[in-house]
Amino acid sequence: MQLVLQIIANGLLIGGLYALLAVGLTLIFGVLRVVNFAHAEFMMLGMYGAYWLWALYGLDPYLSVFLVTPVIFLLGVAVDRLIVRRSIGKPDVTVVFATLGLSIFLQNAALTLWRADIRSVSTFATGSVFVVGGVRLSVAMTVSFAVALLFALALWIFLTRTMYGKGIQAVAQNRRAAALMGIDVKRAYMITYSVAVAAAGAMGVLVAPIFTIFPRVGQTQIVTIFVIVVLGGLGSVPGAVIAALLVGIIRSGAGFLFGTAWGELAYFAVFLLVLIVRPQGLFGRRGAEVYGG
Amino acid sequence: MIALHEASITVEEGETVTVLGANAAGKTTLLNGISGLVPLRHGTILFNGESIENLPAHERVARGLIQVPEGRLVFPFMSVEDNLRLGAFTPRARVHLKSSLERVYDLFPRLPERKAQLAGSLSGGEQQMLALGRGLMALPRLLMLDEPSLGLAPLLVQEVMDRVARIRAEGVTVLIVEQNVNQTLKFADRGYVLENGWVALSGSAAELGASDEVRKAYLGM
Amino acid sequence: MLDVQNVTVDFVGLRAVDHASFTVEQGQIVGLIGPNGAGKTTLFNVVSGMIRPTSGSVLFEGKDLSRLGPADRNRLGIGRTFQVVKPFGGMTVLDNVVVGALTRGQSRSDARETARATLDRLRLGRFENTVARSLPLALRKRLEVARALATGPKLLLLDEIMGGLNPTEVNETLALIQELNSEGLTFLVIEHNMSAIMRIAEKVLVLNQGALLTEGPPAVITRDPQVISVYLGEPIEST
Amino acid sequence: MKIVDSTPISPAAARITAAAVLVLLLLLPLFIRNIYWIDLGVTVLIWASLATAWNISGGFAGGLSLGHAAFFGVGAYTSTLLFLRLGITPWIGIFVGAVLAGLLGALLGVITFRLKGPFFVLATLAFGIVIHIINVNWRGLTRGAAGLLLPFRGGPQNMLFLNLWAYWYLALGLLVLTVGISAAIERSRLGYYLVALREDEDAARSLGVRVVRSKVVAAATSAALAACVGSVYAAFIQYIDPDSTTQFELSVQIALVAIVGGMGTTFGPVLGAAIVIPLGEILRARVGGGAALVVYGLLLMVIVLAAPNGAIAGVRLLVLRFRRLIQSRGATDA
Amino acid sequence: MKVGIRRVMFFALIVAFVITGGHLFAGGAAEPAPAEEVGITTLRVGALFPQTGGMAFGGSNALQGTQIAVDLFNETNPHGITVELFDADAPDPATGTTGVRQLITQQNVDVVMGTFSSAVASATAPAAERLNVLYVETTAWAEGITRNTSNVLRTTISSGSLGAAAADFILTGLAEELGVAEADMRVALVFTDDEFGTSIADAAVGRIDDSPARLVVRESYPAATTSDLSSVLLRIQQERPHAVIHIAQVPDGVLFWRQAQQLGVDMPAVVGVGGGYGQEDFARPLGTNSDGIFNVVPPTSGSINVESLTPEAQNLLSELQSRVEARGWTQGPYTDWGFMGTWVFLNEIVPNAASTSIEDMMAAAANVNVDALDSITGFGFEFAGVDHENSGQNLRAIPVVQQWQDQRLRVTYPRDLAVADFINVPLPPWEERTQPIRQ
Repeated sequence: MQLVLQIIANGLLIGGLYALLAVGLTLIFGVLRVVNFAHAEFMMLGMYGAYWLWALYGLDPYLSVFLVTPVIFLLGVAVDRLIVRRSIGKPDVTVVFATLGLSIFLQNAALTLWRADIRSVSTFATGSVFVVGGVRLSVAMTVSFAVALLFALALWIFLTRTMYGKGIQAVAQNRRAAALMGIDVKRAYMITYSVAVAAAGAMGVLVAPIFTIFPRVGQTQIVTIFVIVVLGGLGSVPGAVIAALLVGIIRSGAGFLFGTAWGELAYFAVFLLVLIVRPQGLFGRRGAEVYGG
Repeated sequence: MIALHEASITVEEGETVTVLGANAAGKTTLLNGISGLVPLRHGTILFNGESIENLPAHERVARGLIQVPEGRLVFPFMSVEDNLRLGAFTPRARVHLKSSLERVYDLFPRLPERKAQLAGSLSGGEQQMLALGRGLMALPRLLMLDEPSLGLAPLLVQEVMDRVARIRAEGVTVLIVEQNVNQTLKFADRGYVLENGWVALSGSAAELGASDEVRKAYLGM
Repeated sequence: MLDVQNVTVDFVGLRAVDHASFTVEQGQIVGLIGPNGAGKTTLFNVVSGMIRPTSGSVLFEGKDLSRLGPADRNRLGIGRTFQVVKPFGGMTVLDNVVVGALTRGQSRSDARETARATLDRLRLGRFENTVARSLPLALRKRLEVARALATGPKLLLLDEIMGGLNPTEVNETLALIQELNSEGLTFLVIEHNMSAIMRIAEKVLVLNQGALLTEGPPAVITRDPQVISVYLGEPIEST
Repeated sequence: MKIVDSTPISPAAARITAAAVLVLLLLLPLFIRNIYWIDLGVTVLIWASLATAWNISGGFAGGLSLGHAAFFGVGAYTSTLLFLRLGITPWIGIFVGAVLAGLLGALLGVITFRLKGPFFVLATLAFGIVIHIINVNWRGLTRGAAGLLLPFRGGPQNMLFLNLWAYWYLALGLLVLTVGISAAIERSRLGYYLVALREDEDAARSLGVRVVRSKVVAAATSAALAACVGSVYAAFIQYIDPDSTTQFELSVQIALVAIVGGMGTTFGPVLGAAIVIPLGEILRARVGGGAALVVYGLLLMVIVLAAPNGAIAGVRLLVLRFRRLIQSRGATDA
Repeated sequence: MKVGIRRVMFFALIVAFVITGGHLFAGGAAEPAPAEEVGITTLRVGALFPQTGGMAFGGSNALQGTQIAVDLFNETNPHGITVELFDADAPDPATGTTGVRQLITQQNVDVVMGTFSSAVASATAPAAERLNVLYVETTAWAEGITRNTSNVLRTTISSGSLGAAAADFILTGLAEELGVAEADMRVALVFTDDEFGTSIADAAVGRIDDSPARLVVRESYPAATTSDLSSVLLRIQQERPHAVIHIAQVPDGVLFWRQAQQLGVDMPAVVGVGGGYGQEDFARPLGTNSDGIFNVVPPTSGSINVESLTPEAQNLLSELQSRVEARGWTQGPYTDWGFMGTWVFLNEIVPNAASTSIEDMMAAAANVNVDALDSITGFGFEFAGVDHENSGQNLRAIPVVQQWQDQRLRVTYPRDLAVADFINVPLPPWEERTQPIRQ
């Protein structure tokens, strides 16, 4: 029983980390109809931000997150203006490969600038553990978990309770009509994209003390995040959160039962199955899968 | 009040003006050009004396230049009331949100009954009412209607036209594009006939309705 | 020719078509009218095989279609257009129509001939090499008809092809329908333009909230108080 | 409203150009002595075939696959394993691999034919990863990451040559085959159907186009050809492992080559290989691996944003301009 | 007109076929000219290492070792032999194969040396074999490289011996230190699913299966994409093995330990094999928690007691060190292995070979006898003969067991090579540790 609880706790914690990435990715898709293949690269940049501030100035990641996140936000603004905005409404090939190109670019720019060396960061939280009812929870992961859920909640409230949030939803549902409501559609795109990638960057900072940092670290996450957002229904924020937690638990459970490698296979198989049987995802709206571009 | 050179059109305050023309004559393009959804190749648009052709769409909306687009384009996964609220997105309209909402609910009594329902689940006629109401929420100085009766059952066509006439009666300036030429000419003040992007003919509604050319080309008589 | 029997379509939380039954005879032009959301297009989708009915069946020339998809139904002779036009945007107008002709087993050169002839007939000949996406809406609607005609249908389902046309354009379209009908083509036509329907339809089906409200000759239908109250609003005078 | 006309380049002109290029490629061995260039040439030919294979489902049918490395891998592994375990020559193995991959492609086609846009992309991506995971972990069959070595036994009867030019001709033959099939499909009934399905599936169905059949045939053909390329690759390099056959990055590059050249056209992918592969090689040699990929990523972004129709569109434009120039000359002469 | 063009094209195609067909048959196989002279006066050496891409760092180190060995050999030149070095990049198998062909047919090299990467070597060594050229492997460990080929001399260790050594150490030295009988030993094996991990794991499994001990966990995972090893650790926690063999890269190595601490998974002993466990990047984040973690590797100058080497070997080492420094390079384990392998090949094999043919070289290699104390790496050289299943393998390249002590790797086993005693056997449980895993 203890073991089962521990497996679930592990899954939930890691799922919370995924959630912060997945919420942003799903939001970008929902509003811009762009699958942001470069999403996890912003997490990688966030991790490097945390590393350099820590290595050069001894800044704790829990402080540097307030510096790095705005920088990544600005980077998001630039990327939106230069790349993403130009691909919106274009053929699938543009929409898919523009951000895929960005991902290759950022990954290798990091490789060229900072080499493949593996780096790591520590904070007071590294290695500290709470024990709740015999279940051990890493402090660092619990912090990131809490931030992820708070972010998702804040985003959800923003989208459904504020006028501007509803404006962004309006853009997601019909660009032309939204423009006719006086909504600055380009600005909505920019804000959506930048907020989402800034969240990925923040997540990078927060997990820097948990994972090691190297240029391809984003790649270790991105496919899992895709699985999550499709499972949750592309475009659905609550769906992404629930699916992230679910995937976390499935992975940790399947990994324990079948071994990591075959557990991995199992969950990709589930992913394919969901795509085939219920492409709108578990919580998505029917028809979303045929929106395409 | 408004001018689009090459296809030059003027709408004075308080007027109802209709644009007629065969398909592909450029009527929708004209409205979208005024709204800023499509860029103008050249020409100027003056709105209340201000040149606005270089402004983005949302800033034209902020100045009260409102379009109710062809095909209604309501936000399907949002409630009726949220759709209406979004109509008053601009700061100018937002301060009057409450009174506007009352006015719209008053004008379209079927909408308050369904205010919590998702707009996508409304029938076509109800959606058109919603789209009109949403347009009114923006407190238009000029309301542009693109084919408000398109795809509607005859019963609803009458209802929509009736509402448009009422909106007009409330003093809203209206520019309307409509294939239902007969009905439109009944309440319009003036009209333009567009051919291949050029204004081929213009005059009062009565003149146009009586013109042989118009009758032959557009009224099927 | 077409026999729709007791068709019901349920969407999530919504009955779109409710036990609808009707027939279309060989050589007829039948109108299908009803308020927006009455289920007309859904019924078209059932007949053309785009969606499967929850219950009920569709027979075409006595053959049960329930196991056939849209492609096979088209090959049996059911052609259709779409309310929201669906051209093959990146293809030329000619190639759009060639696709229709090819599925009839014609060779590529024969298919091109058929396509050209069809385009000429619909006065689209001069747009042969035009990229379909760049055609104006009315011509795209006509292209849909051309494409469907190229498949050599016996029954053609037209979904609001006159919406957005001005009266003169409507007249042209009606003339074409009558001409094709005189050559033996059967039509089932969804249209809001009642005066147009009245001029060509032999029979009109009225659909309301998914169920067949009534059917009959146009002259009768337009005076039916039920039809007037749910759909027309006032009687239509024949012109 | 701007009405756009499309003036096609005459098929005869395209055919003559293709034949001229083919003659040139056949005669190339007479002029080149440096092994490096031959190796590069064979690599370009292999990539051209691979991108052409991808293009049949990715370009014509519009299903942007990010899982084609799976089929390439199936081809490479099938012919190699048949040779290693059962002593069956790759000349036969290549067909077995093609059939297997074709079946797999058909299966993928059947399960994904309904998906559009990013959903299709993600499904193929997941499929590719599943095959890769199996490849890495089914070590009893594939030897996992250790890879398989094709021992040099027998020579030509086993598709193993000492003379590199033999691979040149092998790869050239393969390219002629893939391009031939691709061209045949483009001009065939199926080609029309695929493009129609790509443009609007409902409309195509309503015109009698059988969706599943068309898409599955395209997917299977594409997969089978990719597998053939895999077998030839294995014979050429004589060592295969999961990283060089079924990795995700490989799938991306296959699509990239086709896109750069011009997807949805017969010769676009070939042109793409002739551009991308040497460019990658030059970049790698001049500026190093990481920086080369930086440029690669940039190139990908710029191409899809600025010229989503690929290099072949530029060539088309040049040809049309040139022809117009000649025509106007002729007009003034007359 | 049209017909005319078609006919011309057809004719041209036929001509092209005829010409090229003739060319193909006339050309035949590109056999390199056999060496006629008896004894070697000049030797053209091709060096094939990854110099770009993800493996560039280690590959360059190995290449630098080779370069220094060649320079030193040419300067001293006791045998009147001149060595010319040509290098080629090998970031992946396909490019590596091109490199081999180019080196052999364009630069006419007599021998190819490489390769750092096992995956690349698996393709390039057979490519050289096809062209009848000797391949000297100084730095790649995959078992198959010597097993599947007849032209390879490997101066360094093989993965099989690494895995076997790890298992042997656990079953003997470690079991004894833990006070557990061999038959009672429970071993867990966790490895990355790449060539490196699987080949070592296979050898370890073979050895454990032959012993009375039990393998209780056997888990692999993809090194590149793993972000969570908690399920593996929970399995370990459940099975309570006495020793864990973990074959890892750096990121997953660190992750494994961070999560072990977080989950409170106590392991009496953990034995890494090469890779991540041997690098500072691994130990740094672990801090004092790395004290007591074992690692099995071929020894290097950095890990052995240099004092015990012969004076000649010590001189050689300082020569290497000063040259590395002079050129602004950094010395790593691969520099040592690249250097020493090349050095032994040039000094002990080349002068004694009748020609550069594989047979003559192999024959000369059969007589090599270099003692461990004569080598800067701490292992000697003696090559398996042609009848051996691992023909050409350096049989004296035997790994040692190191242990992290105060952030330094020290050889602790076998005892006769040890520079330090065991510490922390068994590892203290997490409750007794004070330092979290950090820097």
